[in-house]
Amino acid sequence: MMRAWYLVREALTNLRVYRGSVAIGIVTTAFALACFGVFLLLYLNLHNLAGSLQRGIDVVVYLNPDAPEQTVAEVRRRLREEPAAVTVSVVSKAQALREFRDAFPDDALFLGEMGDNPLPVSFVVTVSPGFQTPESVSAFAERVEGFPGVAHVRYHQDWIDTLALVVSYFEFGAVVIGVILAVATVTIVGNTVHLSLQARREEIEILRLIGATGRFIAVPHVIEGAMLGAVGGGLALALLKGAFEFLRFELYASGWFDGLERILTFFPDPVSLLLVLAGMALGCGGSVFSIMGLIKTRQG
Amino acid sequence: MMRAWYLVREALTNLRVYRGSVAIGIVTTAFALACFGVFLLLYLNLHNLAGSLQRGIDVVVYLNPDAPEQTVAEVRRRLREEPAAVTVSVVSKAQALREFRDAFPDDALFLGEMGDNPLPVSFVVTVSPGFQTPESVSAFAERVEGFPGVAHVRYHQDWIDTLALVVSYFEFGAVVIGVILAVATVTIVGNTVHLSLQARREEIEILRLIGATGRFIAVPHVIEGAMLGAVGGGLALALLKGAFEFLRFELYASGWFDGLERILTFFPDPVSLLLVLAGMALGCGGSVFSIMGLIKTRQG
Amino acid sequence: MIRLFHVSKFYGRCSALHDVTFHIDKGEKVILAGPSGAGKTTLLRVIFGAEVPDEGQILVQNRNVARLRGVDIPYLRRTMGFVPQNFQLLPQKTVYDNVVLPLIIQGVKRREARKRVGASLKAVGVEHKQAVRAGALSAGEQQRVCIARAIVNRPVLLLADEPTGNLDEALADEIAALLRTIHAQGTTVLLATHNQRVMAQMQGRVLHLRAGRIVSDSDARAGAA
Amino acid sequence: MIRLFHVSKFYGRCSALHDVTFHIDKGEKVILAGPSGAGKTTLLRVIFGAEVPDEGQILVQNRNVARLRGVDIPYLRRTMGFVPQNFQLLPQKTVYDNVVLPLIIQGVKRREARKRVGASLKAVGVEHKQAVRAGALSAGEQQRVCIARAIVNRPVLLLADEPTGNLDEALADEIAALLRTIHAQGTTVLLATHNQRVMAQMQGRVLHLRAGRIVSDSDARAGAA
Ligand SMILES: Nc1ncnc2c1ncn2[C@@H]1O[C@H](COP(=O)(O)OP(=O)(O)OP(=O)(O)O)[C@@H](O)[C@H]1O
Ligand SMILES: Nc1ncnc2c1ncn2[C@@H]1O[C@H](COP(=O)(O)OP(=O)(O)OP(=O)(O)O)[C@@H](O)[C@H]1O
Ligand SMILES: [Mg+2]
Ligand SMILES: [Mg+2]
Repeated sequence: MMRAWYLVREALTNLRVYRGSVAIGIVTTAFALACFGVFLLLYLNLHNLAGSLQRGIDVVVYLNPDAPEQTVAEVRRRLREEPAAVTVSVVSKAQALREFRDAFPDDALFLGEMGDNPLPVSFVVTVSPGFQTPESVSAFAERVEGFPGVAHVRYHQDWIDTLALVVSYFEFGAVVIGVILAVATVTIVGNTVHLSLQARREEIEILRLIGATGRFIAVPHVIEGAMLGAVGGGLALALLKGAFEFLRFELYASGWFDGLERILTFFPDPVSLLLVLAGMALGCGGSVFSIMGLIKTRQG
Repeated sequence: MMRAWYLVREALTNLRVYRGSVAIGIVTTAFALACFGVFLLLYLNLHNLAGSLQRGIDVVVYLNPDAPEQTVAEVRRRLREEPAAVTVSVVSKAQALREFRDAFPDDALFLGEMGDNPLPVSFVVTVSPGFQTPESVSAFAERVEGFPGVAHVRYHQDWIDTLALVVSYFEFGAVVIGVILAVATVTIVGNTVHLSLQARREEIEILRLIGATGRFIAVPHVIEGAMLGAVGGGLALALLKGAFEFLRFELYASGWFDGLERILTFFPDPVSLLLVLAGMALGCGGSVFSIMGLIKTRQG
Repeated sequence: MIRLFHVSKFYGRCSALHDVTFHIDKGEKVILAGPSGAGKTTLLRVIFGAEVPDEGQILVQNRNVARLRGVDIPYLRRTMGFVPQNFQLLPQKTVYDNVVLPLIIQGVKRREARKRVGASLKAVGVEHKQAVRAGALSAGEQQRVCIARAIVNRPVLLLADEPTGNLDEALADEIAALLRTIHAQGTTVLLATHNQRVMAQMQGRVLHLRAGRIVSDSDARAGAA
Repeated sequence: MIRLFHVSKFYGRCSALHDVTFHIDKGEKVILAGPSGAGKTTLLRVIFGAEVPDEGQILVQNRNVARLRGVDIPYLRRTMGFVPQNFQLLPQKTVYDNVVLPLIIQGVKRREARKRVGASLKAVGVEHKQAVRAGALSAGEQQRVCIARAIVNRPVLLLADEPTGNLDEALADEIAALLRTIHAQGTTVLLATHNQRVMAQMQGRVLHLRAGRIVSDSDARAGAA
């Protein structure tokens, strides 16, 4: 009883007595974790953004310009039956002309000079999330191209492929940089704990002198490390949250990329908790590692 | 003489005796500077990329579709006289049709069905670097629109404006993140030096006992800090260079963004040197700061 | 209690201990004498398991100290009291906290612990400094606190390294009397000292060390309790 | 040389020095006696500028130590030798490097420095340990190295705090003789000690301290050189 109480009290005393080193440890942990967190946040949001861009895949089905009403209805019915299609909307010849004019104002100059509207009827098909891989989309497009009356199916195959490639490269880079930052964080925090324990070498020597076991010596330091790390993690979280909210507000105020501030997300709560726990684990791990080194090295 | 020699030798001895702490200091400095360096590199290259995109500003001048040969020659001559125009190339009606077909294969389906080529002659004007600001480009475009026979002048005004805005926002974000990282680097390195000096408190006390001045005590530590920081900076540079070359090779091998690996640049030599000097300054500064604290606190 | 067989300890060219063989029975009272640098501290540290000899065997309470695993040494130490020559105390902790620590480690009840610490501090005459930081004490006070810490857990074996070096004659006499009392209560005492006066007062067997060798032993039999 | 006027130093409720007034002339040889905790170390540290008194004035070589700026203290200390009670040496450096340090600080030429260090170490009898790490020495050896370091720069004033605490009688006699020699060469000596034998051998004026007060002074005039 007295022993358990002693160990906890000792950890608290250490936090107070070595408050200089402890503050340094907390700040270092916080900065290191915040660096890692900034990166994680960036990754999370870019990933989200890429995902939301990829989700808007439409397949456009052009009919022959001279297709009769009946064919239009038939194609529409068959498209509706396709499991990959979520919504199917018709773009009439008149609508197509309007859209073409809006999209290509320069080239549309001459369209007005043509007598007849040469643009065909088309369908815009939204692909269901389950079919949004490049393979499914192209299989779907091929099938639809075989329907009678369909002239041409267009979808942004290249664009999708490029985006997928960019995302995969980005993820590769993210993992590499993430690993580097994680290693840096662990190293920096571990070293900080190590250095602050160095100053207590004599203390450990004296404890060994009066018959303290390695465990008895280590426990207060490990508790201390865990507390330090948790506070550091919390501080990092607070820093990140503050910076994030500031940035979101700035984006909102500037309005230059409308709606972006709504896409931006902070960590979900479990990840936030994990960041604090990571700090705790780092502090704990650093302490265990350092103290073991100090305890094991000398028989004295 | 003996004193100067002592101070240098003392710094070297410290590096050897406290090689544990020194290694920790070097690794921490290297990691912190590398984090900062990765960011700087990213910034530099994105800045370059944005710059190179912005440089490709073309202004397209469309003539009336029915403009006679003579008007074409006249407009060409006047464009050539414009100081903002570097190169002026003609796109004939036939060329325009080919390009339109390549660019919009879907919409081109029906162009083939049209009897006459409705596309006008146009000029592509490359804007000289001195006139590449949004204001100069729009002034130039307005002037050209007044030439007889010119139907329409197109240039990516929106695109240029957006890019400029993105770049300025990016630069703002870059400065913010850069400052945060720099502060983190300074803090972490300073703290590392501080902790490793803590272990030498007694040594300093003893030196004071025998009449050493603050300067005598400080100099070896400052030399030591400078060496440590320089090595850390060098290590950071090596890490960055290695990672950079690896990434460039990977990009080259994948070939997905052709030519990007040629746009990517590492720091120019002066900046590389600056990174090493920054490490040195950090180590030096951290030492001075810490040692002053230790020397000043006690009269003993 | 303690048996040394041909123990040697070298530091470079300097041999701090050279072929030392002797034994001390349970309940003996032995004084380790010898000039500065003779190897007294080294000998005590070897017995305490703080230094590993280069040659020879050491049995302390029938355990081979030199071969003991690191994790077992603390348990052996809990049966011993050690007064180091350079009085090592935790400078930030109070005198009370320093002295109570061996009892906390051994899991002694709080009330019992408080009683024992009080008695120990009183025996060495620093009970009025209980609440003071150990680092703030004068050298002689620190030395006495170390003695209090060494005897607080009623050790079977007490090793004291020059415990009166910073004490005046009156206090040294008191400490000598204290050690005699502790010995009378059944503790085996091994005391390294230069102080002729303390040696005379202790009235024990004297082991003379010089340059790492035992040069005289005032008869092992005569000194046995 | 040294003048104290109503100097007091308090640590919480404990008054380590209480209204201490005395003066020591140049060339005197003074012994500071008193039981453990009397305030001897505190008094020496106050004179050395390592501790600031709470009340009173201290003149050392006509400089007001308590009022001296931090940057001036090192220069005053270079004229003094101090043997601390807890022998503070740089444990990683060799004995030679420890003793030569005050000379390096003062910019003494290398050849001259080597000669002086050799002589100092010889005087205290540890010249055979020149190349050994100071941390590896026995307590008595460390104590003697501290004495060597204090006298190597031929100080005007030598403050020694219990310099024979870890030495046997023969060595203590040698150190007492050494201090007498140094005094004869013109150095003012202030020695704090418990050791009756050393006191007797030093044949100097005795200041008796008890609980922070001077209780007796064997006449300032009689002891003056
Ligand atoms: N770690 C070490 N490295 C090198 N030499 C050492 C070490 N420890 C002790 N010595 C040497 O061994 C010899 C014996 O040292 P020890 O401390 O046992 O002497 P001692 O009898 O306790 O002396 P004292 O009375 O001065 O305390 C000394 O000459 C010392 O210099
Ligand atoms: N920093 C401090 N904080 C609190 N009390 C102190 C401090 N330094 C000294 N004291 C107290 O002041 C008193 C005098 O201490 P000092 O070290 O001067 O005694 P001393 O005469 O040198 O004793 P010894 O012979 O044991 O060395 C002691 O009671 C000590 O506990
Ligand atoms: Mg010894
Ligand atoms: Mg003292």
